[in-house]
Amino acid sequence: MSAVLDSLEAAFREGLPAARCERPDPGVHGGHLEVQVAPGEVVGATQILDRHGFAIDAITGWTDRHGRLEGLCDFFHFTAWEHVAVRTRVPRDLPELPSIAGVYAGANWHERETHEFFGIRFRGHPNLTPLLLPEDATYHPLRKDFSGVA
Amino acid sequence: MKPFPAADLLVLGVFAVAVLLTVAGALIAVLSTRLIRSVCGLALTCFGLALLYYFLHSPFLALMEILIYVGAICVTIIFAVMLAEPDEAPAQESRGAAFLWGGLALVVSGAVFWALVQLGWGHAWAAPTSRANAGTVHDLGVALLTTYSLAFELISLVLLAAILGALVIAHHGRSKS
Amino acid sequence: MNVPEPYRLLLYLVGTLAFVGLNAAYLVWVERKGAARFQRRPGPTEVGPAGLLQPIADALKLLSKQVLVPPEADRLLFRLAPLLVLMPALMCLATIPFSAALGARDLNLGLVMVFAFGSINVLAIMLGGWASRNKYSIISAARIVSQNVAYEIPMLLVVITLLMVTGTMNLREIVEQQAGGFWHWHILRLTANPLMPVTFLIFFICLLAETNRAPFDMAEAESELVAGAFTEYAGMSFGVFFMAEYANVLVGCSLATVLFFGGWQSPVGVGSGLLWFLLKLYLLIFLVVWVRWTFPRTQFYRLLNLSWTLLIPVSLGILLLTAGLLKVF
Amino acid sequence: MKRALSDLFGGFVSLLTGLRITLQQFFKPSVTVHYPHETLPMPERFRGPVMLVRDPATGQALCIACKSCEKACPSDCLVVEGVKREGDKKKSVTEFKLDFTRCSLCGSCVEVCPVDALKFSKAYNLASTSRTAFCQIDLLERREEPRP
Amino acid sequence: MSPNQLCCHRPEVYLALAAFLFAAGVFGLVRRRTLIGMLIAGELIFSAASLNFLTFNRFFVEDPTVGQLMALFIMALAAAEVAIALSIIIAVYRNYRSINAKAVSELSG
Amino acid sequence: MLLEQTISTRGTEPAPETFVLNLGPQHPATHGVLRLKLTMDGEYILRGEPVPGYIHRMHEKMGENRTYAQFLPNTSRIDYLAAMHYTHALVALVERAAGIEVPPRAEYVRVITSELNRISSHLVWFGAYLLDLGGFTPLLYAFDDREKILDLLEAITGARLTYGYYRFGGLANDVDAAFVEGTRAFVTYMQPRLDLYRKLVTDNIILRKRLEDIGPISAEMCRRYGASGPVLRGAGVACDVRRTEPYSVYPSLDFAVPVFPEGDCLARYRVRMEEMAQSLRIIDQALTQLPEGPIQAKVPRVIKLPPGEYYSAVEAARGRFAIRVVSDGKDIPYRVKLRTPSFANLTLFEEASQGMMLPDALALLGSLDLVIPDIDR
Repeated sequence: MSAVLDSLEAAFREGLPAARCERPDPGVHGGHLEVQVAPGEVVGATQILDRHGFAIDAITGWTDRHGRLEGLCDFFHFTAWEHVAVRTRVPRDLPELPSIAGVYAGANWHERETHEFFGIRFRGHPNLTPLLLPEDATYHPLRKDFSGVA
Repeated sequence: MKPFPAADLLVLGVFAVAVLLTVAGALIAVLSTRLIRSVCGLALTCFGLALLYYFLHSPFLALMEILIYVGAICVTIIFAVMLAEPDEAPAQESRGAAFLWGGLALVVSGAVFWALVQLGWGHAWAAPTSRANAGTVHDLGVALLTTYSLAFELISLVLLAAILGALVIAHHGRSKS
Repeated sequence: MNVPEPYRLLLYLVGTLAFVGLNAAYLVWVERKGAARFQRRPGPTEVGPAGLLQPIADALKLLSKQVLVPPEADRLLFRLAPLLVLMPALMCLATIPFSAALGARDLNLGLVMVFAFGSINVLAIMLGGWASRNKYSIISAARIVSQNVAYEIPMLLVVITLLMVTGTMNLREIVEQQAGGFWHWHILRLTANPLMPVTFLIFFICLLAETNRAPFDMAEAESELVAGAFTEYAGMSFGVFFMAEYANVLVGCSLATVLFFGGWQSPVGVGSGLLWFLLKLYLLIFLVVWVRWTFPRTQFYRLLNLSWTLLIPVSLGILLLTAGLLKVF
Repeated sequence: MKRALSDLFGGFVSLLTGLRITLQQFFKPSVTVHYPHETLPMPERFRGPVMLVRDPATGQALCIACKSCEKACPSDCLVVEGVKREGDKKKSVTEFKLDFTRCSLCGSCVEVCPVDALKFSKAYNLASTSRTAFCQIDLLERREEPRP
Repeated sequence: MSPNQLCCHRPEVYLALAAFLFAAGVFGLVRRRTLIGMLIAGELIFSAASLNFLTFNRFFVEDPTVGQLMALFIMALAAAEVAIALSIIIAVYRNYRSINAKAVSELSG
Repeated sequence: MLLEQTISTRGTEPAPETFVLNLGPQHPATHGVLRLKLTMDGEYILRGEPVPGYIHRMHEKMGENRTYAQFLPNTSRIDYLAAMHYTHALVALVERAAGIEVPPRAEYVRVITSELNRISSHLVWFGAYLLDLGGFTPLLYAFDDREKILDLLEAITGARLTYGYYRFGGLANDVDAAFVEGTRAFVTYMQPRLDLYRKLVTDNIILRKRLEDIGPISAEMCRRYGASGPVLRGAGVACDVRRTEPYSVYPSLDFAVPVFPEGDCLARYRVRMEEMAQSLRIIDQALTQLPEGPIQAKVPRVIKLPPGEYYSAVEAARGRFAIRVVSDGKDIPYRVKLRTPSFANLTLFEEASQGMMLPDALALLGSLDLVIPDIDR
């Protein structure tokens, strides 16, 4: 079962040596592999996953305790049934990440959602406008310091 | 049987309606700025004409007028209006040119009208002494397949060619875009 | 009858008007009750016994509503279309002989008249759709033209086939030819054409398509075009379109009764009369309702394909076959 | 050609089958409940708007004004106030208001109540012409099941 | 008043009407700027011709089928014409995005 | 995107033949408040862009402001047609994270109710889809059957839609003999009904012609867009969370994952119809195996998860529903992420609908089985 994961980890070691891979306990945490990459390596990491036949599951983010914004992208393999999460951290005052909509078309909406909720800007995104919030929304409700709109 | 009291008047009334429909329809058809209304004018004219044909002892032609002109031709033209453009494009020419063209059209058509009416009214027409048949549908059919069979064939060919041509042109336009 | 012609005509005009009005209203009731039964519901029950007064309540409600004209619409045509839409059905019904004695006008060209005025129907719906200036309405108007043109052809081919068999366009004479038991009805006149039931089937399919009934209700496909050409219509002007649909069904089924099921002739040969006509008519209408509440809607281009690739060739074949058989025998 | 024909025939048969099935249904009895004239009994566990349970002998609410329900409510619909009267061991409730416009009938309040003083009513067709009628439902005053 | 004196039994009335339709058609042909408008005007001219045929057929000929047949042929021609014209209009519109007759004159050059 | 470019590069004047049709937010085919911005050429769709967000309720922020127990009712309201599955995801997550051992009876009842809910959800889809396709009668037959499920569930949960039946470590209350009997009766009743649907609807030539080869969605496309559930299985991928990330007692039950490789609307349709039959099988087995015993484990009064990240997925009626919770050790989650199937499935509409005709695009939209609150959250 974990042949895909092994080969994936090998590919990460080869392609992105800086990436840290970790295997959590799927019985508790639900995931099979966690990959921590630098913001610039996101597209590279995504392409590796794409080559291994992973499907995009979701993209989200949150503010961590150190005030940094974390972007997280979940992937799932249809036949090997493995679940991989790719994470990256960006400083709060310059929340920018490269868009992976070019690799996974489905990332388009997830990135729009993450943008409107957290204010993470995705460079190279074709249409980074609010998806669920009103079209003219300028606030980012899922940031921890958000306290509602009048 | 006692004749209906105002039978003549009634007939006259229906005839007046027919004439009115024809004239009004024609005027709407050529004068309206909205194409869709022009087509409706044409349809009105066709209704009027159908009534007139009835007066001219051609009930089959009257029904055919409605079937073909109103049911097919007008519908097709409206379809074209819908596909092509909602309204007649506003005149790009200057006021003077519009006036000139309008005047010219009026003069030409007025002259034509006047000449034709003179011709029609001035001539001493003679009615025929006898009639070959009653001109029923049956007679029409017989004539179509005997005396006029060649014309019939030709018309069929024209229609076939028209259908094929229309298909080719329309299809060509589609594949190009 | 010793009544002067204009009076007689007027009388029949009023009679037809009442018949069409009553039927259009009560076919709505039949449709609603029928649909309810097919879906195992009771249907309208509240107004009057078995909901029989429901159509009147509906009409009152529609009448009390404001007739709205969208600001972008072509006001004149928008108002004209509902007036125009009931006319063809009335004219067509004037030619239908309900029984040996009952018929507005005994025309030699009755059949042509039905088709001549039947073809105007599409014009009214189209004008209404176009005048609304609503995108759904315009799509619907475009659909209705293609659909009507496509289905007019096989329908006319079928009717011409029948004309060759009957040799007359007088509807009364057509009915009289079918006297003497159901085996004389045109639908079973296999000597003229062994495919007569198929001919009826084609006629029936065309009837559904021409009257915009499900599964061919492309023009008002509610899940696609909201209400199609009638989207912008409110109040009684919508009601008129609604009634016109049923009036057209009435005309279509009457015509089918006359052409295929022997009109007022009784199936056993004796005791012919108006009742038989009405029985056959309403059975056919029930069939139309039944079909509507059984099948999903077809796709628009499948509908056109059905006509161009199946119905027209088959009806043309039947036409030629019938002609050949008539020539041989 | 042969396939097209069998397709055509099979399609026609499928249409007839459909017609047969709907006709069978046509003659079966109707399955709907004719609502204003007939109503169904509400099941035992039906979750209608909450109401207070009262002591059958005294008619007093069992509520001890512990405010667990107020805290448990995810939407802050409940307002409970109580006083401890002299001589009583427990607090007794003086105010119990429900904002039904925010209630989602989740039942957290009923579950959390330590003395089972709250229960679901069986009301399912509450109606009013104004929204305010449901903003401040005084459960202390409402003694009976709300009637439809 | 005898029926023959009623205006609906006088050929001149019909001929004048036909002349009017023809004139209206000519006016429309000259005045209209769009292909569809011109098509409509053309239909009026066709109708004028049919009306004339039927008038003569009714009043002045021995064989009353001739005029009717001619009118039928005209109808068939008109139908063919409209079918062709419609497809040309659509093709033109696809390529030139306009049904303005002027724009089509590019075709000649 | 490509088309947008060709439109914009065509010249300064926009192509007059194309027009924008705003389908919705109120439209019979969107079944909720969803807007489709369709750029059309006649009846052909050049670009169909869904515009969601009209009933966005910010469930994720709500999750960060209330305790786990208080958030539990919210899960029923994300996808109101498959409330059981969504609640199941949250309780499974908390139970795994907190190490709560759920009594087997509770797990079996969860499976039974979940599968009943799946059938009722698919029945709504079936009826609504037929409505999209212009057939009204099957809707009422389906709702008649669904009513029986709702009655069963109402009797044990007290609600007909937003059940809120599962609790951390068990169930709100036990099922009685009447429920077991009723469910058994329902299973025997439902099998011939599915047969009736097959004869009346699935075999119908009009429906087949309407759905065959319409709206093809390949497995590759599903991969790029993260589609799941019947959409994915209709593209030939046997991927079902009940198999891939087993939860509850599904591993001990025998059921098939229906797969149809064609990827068209008919394949998705048949996947759902087949799933109903499989759900009946699961219910039948679970009823036979249903053990006696407690229905609620011992659970602390206030639930606090150890700091860390937790992820739990379930196979909801529309596909893979996953909750990700970041806990900082408090009784309130630090972050809740809801990964909903309708959202991911809708993202592929824009690509899949390109060049389709309007009715086909609506058939495609219906075959995705969208629940709008599930998209908007």
